[in-house]
Amino acid sequence: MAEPGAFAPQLLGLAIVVPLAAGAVSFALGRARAMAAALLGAAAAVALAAAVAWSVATGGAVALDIGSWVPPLGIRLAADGLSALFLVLAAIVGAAVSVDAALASRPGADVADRWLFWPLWLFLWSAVNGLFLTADVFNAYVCLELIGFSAVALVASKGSKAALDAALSYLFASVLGAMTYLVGVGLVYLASGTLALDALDSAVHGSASARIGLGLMLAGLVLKTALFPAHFWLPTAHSSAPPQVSAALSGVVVKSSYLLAVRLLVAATGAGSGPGLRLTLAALGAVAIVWGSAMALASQRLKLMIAYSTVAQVGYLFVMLPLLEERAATVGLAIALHALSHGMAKAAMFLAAGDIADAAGTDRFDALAGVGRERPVAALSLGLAGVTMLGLPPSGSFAAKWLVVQSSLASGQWWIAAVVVGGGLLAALYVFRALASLLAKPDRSEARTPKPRTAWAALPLAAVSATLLLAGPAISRLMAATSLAGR
Amino acid sequence: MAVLALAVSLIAPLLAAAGSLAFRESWRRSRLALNAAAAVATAAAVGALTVRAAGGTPAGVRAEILPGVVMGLRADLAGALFATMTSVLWVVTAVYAHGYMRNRQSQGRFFGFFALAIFSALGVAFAADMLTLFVFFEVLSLATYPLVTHDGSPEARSAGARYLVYALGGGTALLLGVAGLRAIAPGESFVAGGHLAAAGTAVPALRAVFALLVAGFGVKAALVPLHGWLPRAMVAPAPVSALLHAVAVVKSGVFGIVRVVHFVYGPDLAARIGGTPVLAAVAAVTVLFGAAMAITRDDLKARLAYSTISQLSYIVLGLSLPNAVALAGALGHIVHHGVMKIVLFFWAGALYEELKVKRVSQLDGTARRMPLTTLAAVSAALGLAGIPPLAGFVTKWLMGKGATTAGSAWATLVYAGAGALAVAYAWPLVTRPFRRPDAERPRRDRFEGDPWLVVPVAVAAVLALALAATAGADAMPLDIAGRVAFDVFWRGR
Amino acid sequence: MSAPLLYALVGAGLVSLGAWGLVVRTHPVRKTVAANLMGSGAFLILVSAARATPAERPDPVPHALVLTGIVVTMATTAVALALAKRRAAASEGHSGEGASDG
Amino acid sequence: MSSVNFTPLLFLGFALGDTTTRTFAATAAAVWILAGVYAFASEAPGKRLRLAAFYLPAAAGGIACMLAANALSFYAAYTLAALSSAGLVAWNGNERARKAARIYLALTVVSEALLLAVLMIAAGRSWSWALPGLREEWARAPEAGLVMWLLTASLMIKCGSTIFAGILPLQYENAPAGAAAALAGASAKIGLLAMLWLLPLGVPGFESWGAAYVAIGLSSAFLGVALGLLARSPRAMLGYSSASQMGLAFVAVGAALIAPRTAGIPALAAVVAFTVHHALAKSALVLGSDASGAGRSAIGRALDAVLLALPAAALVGAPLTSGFVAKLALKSALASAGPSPIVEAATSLLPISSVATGLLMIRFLLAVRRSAPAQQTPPLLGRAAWYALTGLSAAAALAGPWSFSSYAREHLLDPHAVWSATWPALAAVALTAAARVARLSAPGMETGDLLTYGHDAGLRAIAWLAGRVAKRTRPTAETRSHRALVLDEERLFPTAVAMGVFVALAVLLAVLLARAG
Repeated sequence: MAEPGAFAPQLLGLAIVVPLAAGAVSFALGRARAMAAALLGAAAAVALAAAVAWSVATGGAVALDIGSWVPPLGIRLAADGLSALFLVLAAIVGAAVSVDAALASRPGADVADRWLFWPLWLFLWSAVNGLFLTADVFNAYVCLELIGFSAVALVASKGSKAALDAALSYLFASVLGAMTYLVGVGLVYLASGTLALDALDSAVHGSASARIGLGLMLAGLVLKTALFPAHFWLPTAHSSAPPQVSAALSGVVVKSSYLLAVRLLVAATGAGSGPGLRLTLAALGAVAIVWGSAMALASQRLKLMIAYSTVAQVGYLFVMLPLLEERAATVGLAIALHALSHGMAKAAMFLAAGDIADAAGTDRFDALAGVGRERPVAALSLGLAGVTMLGLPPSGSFAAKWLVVQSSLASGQWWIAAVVVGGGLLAALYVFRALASLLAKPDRSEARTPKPRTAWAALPLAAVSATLLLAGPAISRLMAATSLAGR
Repeated sequence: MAVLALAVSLIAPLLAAAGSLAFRESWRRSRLALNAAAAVATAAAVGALTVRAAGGTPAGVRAEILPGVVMGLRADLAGALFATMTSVLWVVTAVYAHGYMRNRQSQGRFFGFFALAIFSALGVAFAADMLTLFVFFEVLSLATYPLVTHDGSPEARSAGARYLVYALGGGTALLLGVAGLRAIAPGESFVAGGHLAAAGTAVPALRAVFALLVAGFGVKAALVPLHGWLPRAMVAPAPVSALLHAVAVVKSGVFGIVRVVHFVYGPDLAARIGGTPVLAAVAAVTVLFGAAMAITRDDLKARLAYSTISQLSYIVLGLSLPNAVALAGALGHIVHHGVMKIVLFFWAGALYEELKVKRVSQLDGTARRMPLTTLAAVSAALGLAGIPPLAGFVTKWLMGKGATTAGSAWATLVYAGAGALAVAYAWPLVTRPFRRPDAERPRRDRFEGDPWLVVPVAVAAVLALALAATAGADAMPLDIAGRVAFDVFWRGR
Repeated sequence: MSAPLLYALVGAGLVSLGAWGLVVRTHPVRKTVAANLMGSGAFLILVSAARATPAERPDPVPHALVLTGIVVTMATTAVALALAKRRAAASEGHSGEGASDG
Repeated sequence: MSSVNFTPLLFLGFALGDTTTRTFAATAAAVWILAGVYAFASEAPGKRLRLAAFYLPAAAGGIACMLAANALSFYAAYTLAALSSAGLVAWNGNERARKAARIYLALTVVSEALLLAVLMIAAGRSWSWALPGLREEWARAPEAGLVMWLLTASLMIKCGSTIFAGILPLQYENAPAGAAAALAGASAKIGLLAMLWLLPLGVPGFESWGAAYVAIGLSSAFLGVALGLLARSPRAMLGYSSASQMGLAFVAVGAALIAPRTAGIPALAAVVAFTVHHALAKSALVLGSDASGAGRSAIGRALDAVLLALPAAALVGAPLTSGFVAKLALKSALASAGPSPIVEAATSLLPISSVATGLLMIRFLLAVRRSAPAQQTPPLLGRAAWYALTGLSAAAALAGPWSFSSYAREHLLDPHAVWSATWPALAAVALTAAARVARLSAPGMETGDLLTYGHDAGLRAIAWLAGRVAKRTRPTAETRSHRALVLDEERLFPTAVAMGVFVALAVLLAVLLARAG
């Protein structure tokens, strides 16, 4: 059999095409067998992601030129350690979402049993995989738009007025972001004549207009990643979507544009951009943490609280950026750890919230007293995910917090350590308010009609994210195959 | 083989936790069996580890979790001492909890988090370096939150919220402290007598890290400004306040301080940077404050809580004095106080369960109704008050004596004064049950309490008396404490 | 000033006009029109980029990009209008099936 | 790998020790046993178990204390005796007894804590904590001054000197007769033994402390008698008389401190003689006050009166009694303490204190005769114990000189010494007669003194403090409702504005990058 490494590049192509094909097939099969086809596709996607991760871990970074056109003309797909890890994140969350949607589609369950959910969901999955793997800037634009369309459709799938409003505002926000990104791409191409990501820093070095283009591209991605102040669309969209969709959106989609932003930032550093850019993004990140936590604490509904918590946690990812220059390896690992553990924890929280809202009829906090006893699995998943939100050991975000505090102490930027540690405490406020209301003794004792559904998919997700520290060695081996240091 | 024992001692409680959570609510018997079996297995494993550690070759394992971040476990003597106490008392408490939680709801959740708390306490005991200790320390905070807010009443929720604010605040200070420590000494791991002694780093940095670490652990060790959560956490069910708030949780705070002062800094360096003198002063204030407050509390568990605050600072004061006998007394007191205090909390729980008695003023005549439990509680209360020759006095004597040899006679006065206050708050517990009750107590047919509650109380009381009787003998906690003190002060040189 | 620069500037004008419309207007249809405007502006910049290279024949890559861009903008308009119609129907009739608590 | 050194099992060790400790132990044993016989004989059968629960540990502690070999066992026995005696003091369960027990317990716990501090410091300064060498160790240690203060305070409380005089009458009045006799006879003597073991008697350099001890002794001697004369119940009078007698022991020890080399041995002899005399005489008196004159024939009552008068006379120091021997030994100690103003004052004041004690004794004897005879006469066994104790007290007068003080032996029959012992008794009788003629009767005073008033004030202070503290830490009734600040982001940060801000951000990023180049 061919030396396993040789087959690796084709895996990248398959990782995008297989979910796409499965989506198309499940659409074609119609209502009856859509779910079955989709679940098959999901399983294949998970296997492919694992294969890619294995080959990157053993053989280092993998690249594939589609149709063997060589860049700058052809589109190159590349997978280094970081993108492989994000691919794995997408696979894990994807599997959990698919299982939960399958469980939920029993009659009388949440709205997600609309069969159109399956094809849209698989399109979203393949677009996300595409964005993780693409090394071509314009191809990234196409993936961003694909993600936008399927996400908007999924958000609107509930059909209620609130869902439609949220979908519209999400659509226009993503259009604004994508257009800004496109203009940026145009300017960069105007000046440098290339679209390849890794050739970007040398291309951009010379001309000012190319750097402006890069700035606009970064701005577009900042909007797609919902970094404060460009976070306005996320809370309504994520909290009014069905739980499975919000889990995927908050867990994975937000991270995909962030990964591209990090690649661009590395290119910009290569091009000699001063610390100003990073400090601005970091400052916005710090504000995002405070703002997100405050709004989460102020929100009256469980799902809205979890959505705002995403805004806050995205802030962490940007606060670390100024440290990327001197200590690329450690901060790269921190980014991977935080993204992975937050992605899984946030997906688990949304799935659990869906189950709790199902049991209590509404997800308003004052109506949740005693639900914790009816849905122990959901309450436990919420608790375990809370461990990650707070960045407490042994969760992955604790490992990230530890690395960030260490490197910020070493590099003298004290304030980053303070923000990261303080953020944990702020997260404690809203997480434990939610838990306390769940565990409270119900004052009125009329028995609710317990709907036959438990968040079995959420528990493993939350458990893995809460103990990701133990997977430290595997993650660091994968990250060894990544170079985030600017040339 | 030794690493196997280490693994068993940590995995058994984890399995018990997972099992208790997974079992259906009605499987009470099997849950008890699971917990009791796990407790016995852990106790056996810890026993084996203690023997090995006493033989001079402690079992240990180290791994590089993240590049440049090494964590590890090591069952040295000091860790074995703390772990022995926790695991032995867990066996007793598992039986007691079974009886006590009989007619309460969500018992699966209770036993699950209870076992998880034990797991993290054992982790704290066996941690080989400050980072591992910090990780288990935080898991301990999390595992005990649902136990404090178990019955979901508004007081429990507010007590839980207050507990969290303190625990997370302390955790933050600890995180920064450990990060600072790793910045100063990257390859840090515990060495008897301290490994920082050689480092030539700036004193202000050493002082800052010391302050952060001690503040972080001080929250759980209930040092005065940081003690607010303990009396309020008494709203938790009796087994929780017994094992956790008198033994595992608070002692892990004190154990952390032992590790910082004697296994990271070393007594001389800690004294040179002015760390231990300040710590001794804070501990002295806490000793007197806790005892004084205990006298005024009429609620039984609140009184025991403030007594714990005071007695914990006996230990902190003892370990911050540069003298081997004082340190031996302090480490011994960790075990002696734990056993005595658990008897009193069991008694408080049994009193509430049987006679709905919560306050000291309602104690009159309970001896006639529950003679065995009351007898056990009286022996423990006398020990707590430091009446010779019981367990409490033995360690108080060593700490007091060591204080003078270390040149700070004021500390001896603190111990003597606290002893007097201890008699003041313990005396009503000893005499009131024997008084004739003025209002006739509602006649309950049953003579003694529920056997599930009485047997653990009796066993624990006998344990406390045994500790006193075999104080000087080998292989008993005080002897192990003596060996640890010998290592720290003389082997370390 | 050379033709490509002129077109690039006009493109930039269109982009800012579109952005302004997208930000200020609240009615979904107006916002969709603004989005299209912004798209055309971007494509104009791309087309001018093709001419900017010194070679005599214009560089084909930007044209490919524009083609894709047009397809995407068309799709966006379609989705936006469909959602707007569905939302209008939902708000008048308050029928909106599955009007579960958002 | 050796461990830090710990001594034998349970850290405790007891030994017969030298003649002094043996004498102390013998006297304590005699008193505890005989008083015990009386107590159990005169107690109602139903309550005997409860009496044993308190009496036996107190007896065990009292006797073990005398035989302690190391500091730890001394303290353990000391605590056992002190705390179980609290049960005896609170014996008859009424509010007055409970208050007395509370005061007694509070003071005992304080004195015990002070003693513990002393022992711990001393043990801290010496490798082993065996009692014999302990005082030399701490006398030379830097903390000597501190230890001296602590030890003095502890001894003053235990022996009821000066302001703490009230602690003894509290015990005698509230305990049952037999137990009161035992407390009178043995429990205060533990304080004396503590003096001999711990005070730096042979060590030079504590002269000023010596003078202080003599002053304390004298003041408590006279204050005790004064309060006794004011007391109403016979047993209270005996309590105050014990307080004053203890003062004399302080004087003897003070002499030893002033001149360690010369007055060392005679002072030791004086203390031992004094202990034996006072233990037996006082316990006989306490038993007598309960047993004598109980509804018997005239002759019987007269016999009882005589039996009562004997120990009373001994207390006054009448010739041929154990008190006379003790006084002689005390005089020899003072004489050998060398010329110093305080010693002169003591020698001259000594006889006057005998006069005062005489007055008190006569008042006590009259009070006993006047007090209503006990309803039922104590059983024969009880009376036999009383007789035995009185006999022993008399015998002590004979055995004393030969074993203790050589000075006492020479001067036993010396007319001058005999006269100096009899005139105080005669003067006392004369003064009482004169007072009686002048209808000058001392107002009876409730056994309230400094202590009881202090106790009530203390309780009120603690209650006030607890009230304030409780108010501050009482959990706020309504838990802070989680009324989260209801904020809707749409009002706070409308989407249009947000989008505008985003565009501005895009421009900012572009500019930042452009300038960087």
